[in-house]
Amino acid sequence: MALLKVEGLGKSYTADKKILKNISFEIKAGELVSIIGPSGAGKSTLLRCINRMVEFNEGKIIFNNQEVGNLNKKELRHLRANIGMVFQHYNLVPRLTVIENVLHGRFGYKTTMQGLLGRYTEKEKAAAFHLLEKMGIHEHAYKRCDQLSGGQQQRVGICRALIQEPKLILCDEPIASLDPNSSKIIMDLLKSISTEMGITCLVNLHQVDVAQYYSDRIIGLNKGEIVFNGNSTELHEDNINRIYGTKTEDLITS
Amino acid sequence: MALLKVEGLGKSYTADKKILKNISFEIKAGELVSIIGPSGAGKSTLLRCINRMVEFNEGKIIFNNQEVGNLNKKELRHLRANIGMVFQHYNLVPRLTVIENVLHGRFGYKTTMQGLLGRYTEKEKAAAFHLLEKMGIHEHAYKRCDQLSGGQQQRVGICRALIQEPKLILCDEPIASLDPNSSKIIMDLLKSISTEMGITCLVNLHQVDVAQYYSDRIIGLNKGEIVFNGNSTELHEDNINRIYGTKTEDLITS
Amino acid sequence: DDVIKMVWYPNESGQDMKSSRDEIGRMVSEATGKEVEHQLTTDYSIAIETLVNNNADLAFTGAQAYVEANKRNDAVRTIAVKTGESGTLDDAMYYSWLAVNKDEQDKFKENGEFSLDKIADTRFSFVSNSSTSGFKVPAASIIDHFSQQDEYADLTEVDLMESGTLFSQVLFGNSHQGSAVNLLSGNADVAAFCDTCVEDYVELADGEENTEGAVYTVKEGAAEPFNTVEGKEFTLMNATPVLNEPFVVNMDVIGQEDFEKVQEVLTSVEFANNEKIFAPEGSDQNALFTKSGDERLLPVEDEWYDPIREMAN
Amino acid sequence: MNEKTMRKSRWQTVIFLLIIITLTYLSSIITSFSFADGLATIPEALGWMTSNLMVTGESLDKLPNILEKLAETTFMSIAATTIAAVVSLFLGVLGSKTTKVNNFLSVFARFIASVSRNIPVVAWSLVLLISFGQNSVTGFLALFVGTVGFLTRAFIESIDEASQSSVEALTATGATYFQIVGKAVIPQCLPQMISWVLFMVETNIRNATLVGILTGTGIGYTFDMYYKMLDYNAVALVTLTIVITVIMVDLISNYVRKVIL
Amino acid sequence: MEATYIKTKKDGRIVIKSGNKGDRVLKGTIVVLSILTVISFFFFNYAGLELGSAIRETAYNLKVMFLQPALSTISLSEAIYQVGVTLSLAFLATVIGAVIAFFLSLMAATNLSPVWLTRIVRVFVAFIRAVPTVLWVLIFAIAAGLGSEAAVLGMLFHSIAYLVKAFSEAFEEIDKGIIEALQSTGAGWWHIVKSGVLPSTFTYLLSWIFLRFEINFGVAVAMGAAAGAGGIGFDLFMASSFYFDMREVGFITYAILIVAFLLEVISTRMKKRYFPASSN
Ligand SMILES: Nc1ncnc2c1ncn2[C@@H]1O[C@H](COP(=O)(O)OP(=O)(O)OP(=O)(O)O)[C@@H](O)[C@H]1O
Ligand SMILES: Nc1ncnc2c1ncn2[C@@H]1O[C@H](COP(=O)(O)OP(=O)(O)OP(=O)(O)O)[C@@H](O)[C@H]1O
Ligand SMILES: [Mg+2]
Ligand SMILES: [Mg+2]
Repeated sequence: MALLKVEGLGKSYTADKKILKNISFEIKAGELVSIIGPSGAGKSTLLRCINRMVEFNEGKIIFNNQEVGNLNKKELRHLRANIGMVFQHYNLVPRLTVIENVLHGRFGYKTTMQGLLGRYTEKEKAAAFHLLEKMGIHEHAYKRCDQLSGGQQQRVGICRALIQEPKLILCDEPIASLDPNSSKIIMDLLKSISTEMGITCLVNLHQVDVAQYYSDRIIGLNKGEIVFNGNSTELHEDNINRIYGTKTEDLITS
Repeated sequence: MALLKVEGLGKSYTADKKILKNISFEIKAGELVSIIGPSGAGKSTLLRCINRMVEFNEGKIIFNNQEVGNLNKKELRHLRANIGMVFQHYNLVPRLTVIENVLHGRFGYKTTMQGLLGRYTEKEKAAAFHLLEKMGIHEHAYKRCDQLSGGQQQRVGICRALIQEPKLILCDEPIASLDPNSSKIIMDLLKSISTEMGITCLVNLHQVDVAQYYSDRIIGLNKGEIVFNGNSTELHEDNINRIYGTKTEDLITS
Repeated sequence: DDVIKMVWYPNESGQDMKSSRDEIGRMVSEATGKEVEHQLTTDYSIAIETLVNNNADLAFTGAQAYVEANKRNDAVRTIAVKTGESGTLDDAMYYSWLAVNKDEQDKFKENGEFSLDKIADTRFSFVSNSSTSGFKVPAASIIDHFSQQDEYADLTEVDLMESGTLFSQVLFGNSHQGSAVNLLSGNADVAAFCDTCVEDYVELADGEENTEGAVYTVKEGAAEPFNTVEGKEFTLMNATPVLNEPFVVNMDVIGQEDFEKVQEVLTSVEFANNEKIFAPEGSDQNALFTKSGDERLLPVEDEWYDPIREMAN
Repeated sequence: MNEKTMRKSRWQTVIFLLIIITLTYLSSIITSFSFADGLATIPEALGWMTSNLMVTGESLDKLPNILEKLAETTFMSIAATTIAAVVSLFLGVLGSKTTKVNNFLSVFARFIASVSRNIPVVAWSLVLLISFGQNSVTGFLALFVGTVGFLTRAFIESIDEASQSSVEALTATGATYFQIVGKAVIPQCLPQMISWVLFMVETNIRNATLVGILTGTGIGYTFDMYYKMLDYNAVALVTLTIVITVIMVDLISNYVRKVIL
Repeated sequence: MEATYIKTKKDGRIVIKSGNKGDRVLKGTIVVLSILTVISFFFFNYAGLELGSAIRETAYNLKVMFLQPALSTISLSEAIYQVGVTLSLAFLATVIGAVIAFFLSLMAATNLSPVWLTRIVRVFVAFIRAVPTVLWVLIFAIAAGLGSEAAVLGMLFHSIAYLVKAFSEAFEEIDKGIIEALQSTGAGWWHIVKSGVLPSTFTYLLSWIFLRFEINFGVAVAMGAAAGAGGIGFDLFMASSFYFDMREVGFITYAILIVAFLLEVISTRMKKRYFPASSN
């Protein structure tokens, strides 16, 4: 049974231009799937439709047997609590400590009052520390986020997503702002999240080689349409050209 | 004859800690030399001593047969006009156009009045355009700098340094804020500047692989001391460990 | 409620009047058995509106302010007024002066007599546009005089407040002393102010008090702001009697019972003999009033102020 | 940082809040202020406003005169702000960390700014009024002084914030001090500065009411005149014209700000 | 190829300015302001102005004020107490204003509230700002009677309006991503305000509050006196308008200056120490 099922998804911000056209795919639990495609192809939009950060116009998204499009406000919060999200620019609250930022991931499970008072259970705090340790940044737990390097901040972002205990993590270009070194660390972490923790990861990427190396499956998007959907080993130069409409060399750098 | 000669250079910001200790090296005209070393090793400080953005305490720096330490105010301006500088964060004036930013490189040759009135000769303007074209960003000449991507901004920074008609360009981590793609473009440009235009480049770098790939020679700095100075082909794992005090794998990624 | 709120105008709000204020408060408090709360403000309109809008019981106002307040709320009524030296209401008045510098007085004369015609196009200093003797009274006589000429037929009070209509420049001294200093320091050619307000600083040099042509000199060693104009002399071109300022109450707030009690104490002999309120003549003590004869407070009815009321219209 | 210091910062927040609450309490005691009483009067205040502060046909007769004074005030505010901006530009450049010539001048500039900002405009008006008399120049000077204080501080902050990196870059090209200030610092901070200047024009028109009352000039004088005559209809009209002017200036400056920033 | 991107003027000189709208509006604004400034000097009413003597007199008065300060009508302890009253008035108006402004500005920030609500709040606030403070004080003095309520409420209105503008602009500058990230965890609106908006803008809010406190102190000097709440402004007014006692005016000015300086020092210290903009 698929964890996530997208059927005939269509989205347009303005009446005159369709950003996503008839997108359909399925993702099984525990898979790491990459979405690649040129800038403006609609990768971010697609990701955001899944947790309804963006409202879509056509089609259906079924996550965990729930139809995403029909949820009311409360159910939507619940859905989002079940889906973690990781951003290119980490989107942490810079003035707060690492541990506080991680704990923000628990908001989806809290009433307004609990959240306002900053009441986290000891169990939650311990879990947060455990995650930080797993990501190798527990020693920075009490530092302010803006004192961390990019790669460290992204790991905090991942912790924040993981503490939600999500079934799915959406990553919108998680390594685009990172140096190669940190990129590797982050991708390795995402990989282990999907294989070891069994959490599904859907990752937008710009680097074809990274996508090929890490993903189980790759979805290629061009102008809002899926032009490739298959195992990463099946992605060859002609497919890449279909996706990007250019030659590969220009895109990959050492 | 060496273009730049550093002899027994010592520098401390505070009385209790020496940042640079007895640094000596020579650089020939047209070389591309990288300085590598861990954070806080003193790379930036060393670079800044050369054009006296930072005053040094001990030793001598001889640039183009002039002793840098003894210059008066006017001579110092002249020295700086002869040495271009490129920064990690580009340090452009964000609200001005690309072409204006490039032309700022001519201030060293102008009287205060000429500079204030913004009097640039037609020749200078034409030269600026020529450089922008060479860097492939002439189509953005009239755009505001803050509308450009990081890589493009760094190319403007390089143009600003080049229009000084310098004998030496100092680059302080020119690619640390850039994505791999843009990094490659910038490093290729620096390489061609040194080989084709014969301008000496002294570059601070964090990435050992990049340094090895591009430089003629590498200077390794650790805690303010030179621990390696040789051809990039001579840089092996043991040297790298001496420089960084860690194993290489962690540092180099695909 | 059991508090009597008494509003004081800026003129009486200074520290030098504090002992008088406190004494009046004490006496009213004893008579009524209620606490008296003094309210001081630097803003004239706020003072009036406080009384009019039932936020105060008692006030000591100018005649003009009383008329305004009574017009806006007829619960505002007079309770007592200070008499003249005679101890009756007959001379319960002071004077609004129009003065010019002595050296320049001839410019304002026609055939040896002072003429209001001559003040057109001069620099004129009032006290403030809310002052009875420093604005309302002189303005009324000026308008009265000029509106008979075609050129100035529609002259209004507002015109007098603005430079360039009747006067080449209009100044406001913001106090009687200020207005007088405007004249003496040469910033104004003609000034309006009242006699009692400057009596500490000037003395009669020639002529009869409060009459046209009387000359006054600034005393040697006069206090600020007169210290810069010591020895200067000015001549009255006009002196108009103005009815004394009343104590007033808001009947809706104070109530008939307290009204009577307060009136009794204000008009009592002890009140008139209290040196903290009526300073004996010649003493250097500051008080609300000075006593040179049989001055005291007497009850007064609203109609007594009709002359002022008529003048305003 | 460890857990202890984090706890400490929690405590700091609590203590900070406690201090604020205590100070609020003390303040209300000193001034015998009761917030509840205050709140209770708001309906009455609105009632009074609607019954008294109404523009009537009669008061409209006064409009030409009011507009003339308003124009005087607007011009006065603009002139005071613009000239103050020029002075503040110099003080700002001297006072900023990145562009200071030396420490003495920097402290001096900041000191001037602080003094002129902190002496209340009331005090300035009164002092100036005594010597300059009732005319536009008095109002102009009173506004000018306060504006210099405020703008200098704002300019110093803009310069500090914006220009560190480009100053460094231009120094490295061998540019002179004036070239750096004129070609890197000012172009970079100019939009921010103009934005502050526009803000001050608006503020000054509003302040001109107070200054006008104190110095007897411009719309403030007109306001005060009708106000003291208890002619609230005219007061309402004056206020309305001020409101419209301020909102217009605000709209214009918002537009300009949007385009230039 | 060559020269296609180069713009030249008619005389063949190469253009280096972008000449975009922002630049033109900027230049236009400066030109218009300068012209208006020049014009305004013709509009001024110079009645009774004698520059020479005026400057001399001002200098003299300033000298008396600042070099011979003295108290005559009030005692030192009274002066200190009155400064305390003024400070308290300013403090109350600022604190209450800040609290109310915080909630209103959440409603006025376009990234936190629906557009219609932000419009309503903004128009309301713009109106309040434009009405002179004296008038607010008068209105409340009439409604509440003379006293601190009138003074504080009168000042409160402006404080709120000023802070709402400042706060909502600060909120709008928050990185959109932070809000998005919190939304995506399933956080509710109040969670986002408390954990995303407030920590990110706290120092700015605080700076604005401090700035407003300084302004309110100045306003309280004038308004406390008018509203019958007393304070040092009352003595200042009396000293200058009724007694013309420049020495006392000087002393009071010193008192005000010292307090204002202290406020400034305390606020910068506190900001640096407890609420650093960047980490240390
Ligand atoms: N909020 C929005 N309103 C209108 N159009 C939008 C909005 N967000 C994105 N778009 C448009 O939708 C298209 C797809 O954008 P999207 O951000 O999904 O692309 P992407 O594949 O993520 O590109 P990139 O690699 O640059 O992030 C673009 O043309 C973009 O301009
Ligand atoms: N202006 C300064 N005043 C005092 N100490 C300084 C100053 N600038 C740098 N330092 C100190 O000098 C040392 C070397 O700094 P430098 O910036 O030269 O190192 P770096 O090798 O460039 O490091 P990075 O790779 O992080 O840029 C550091 O310990 C730093 O704290
Ligand atoms: Mg995207
Ligand atoms: Mg460095």
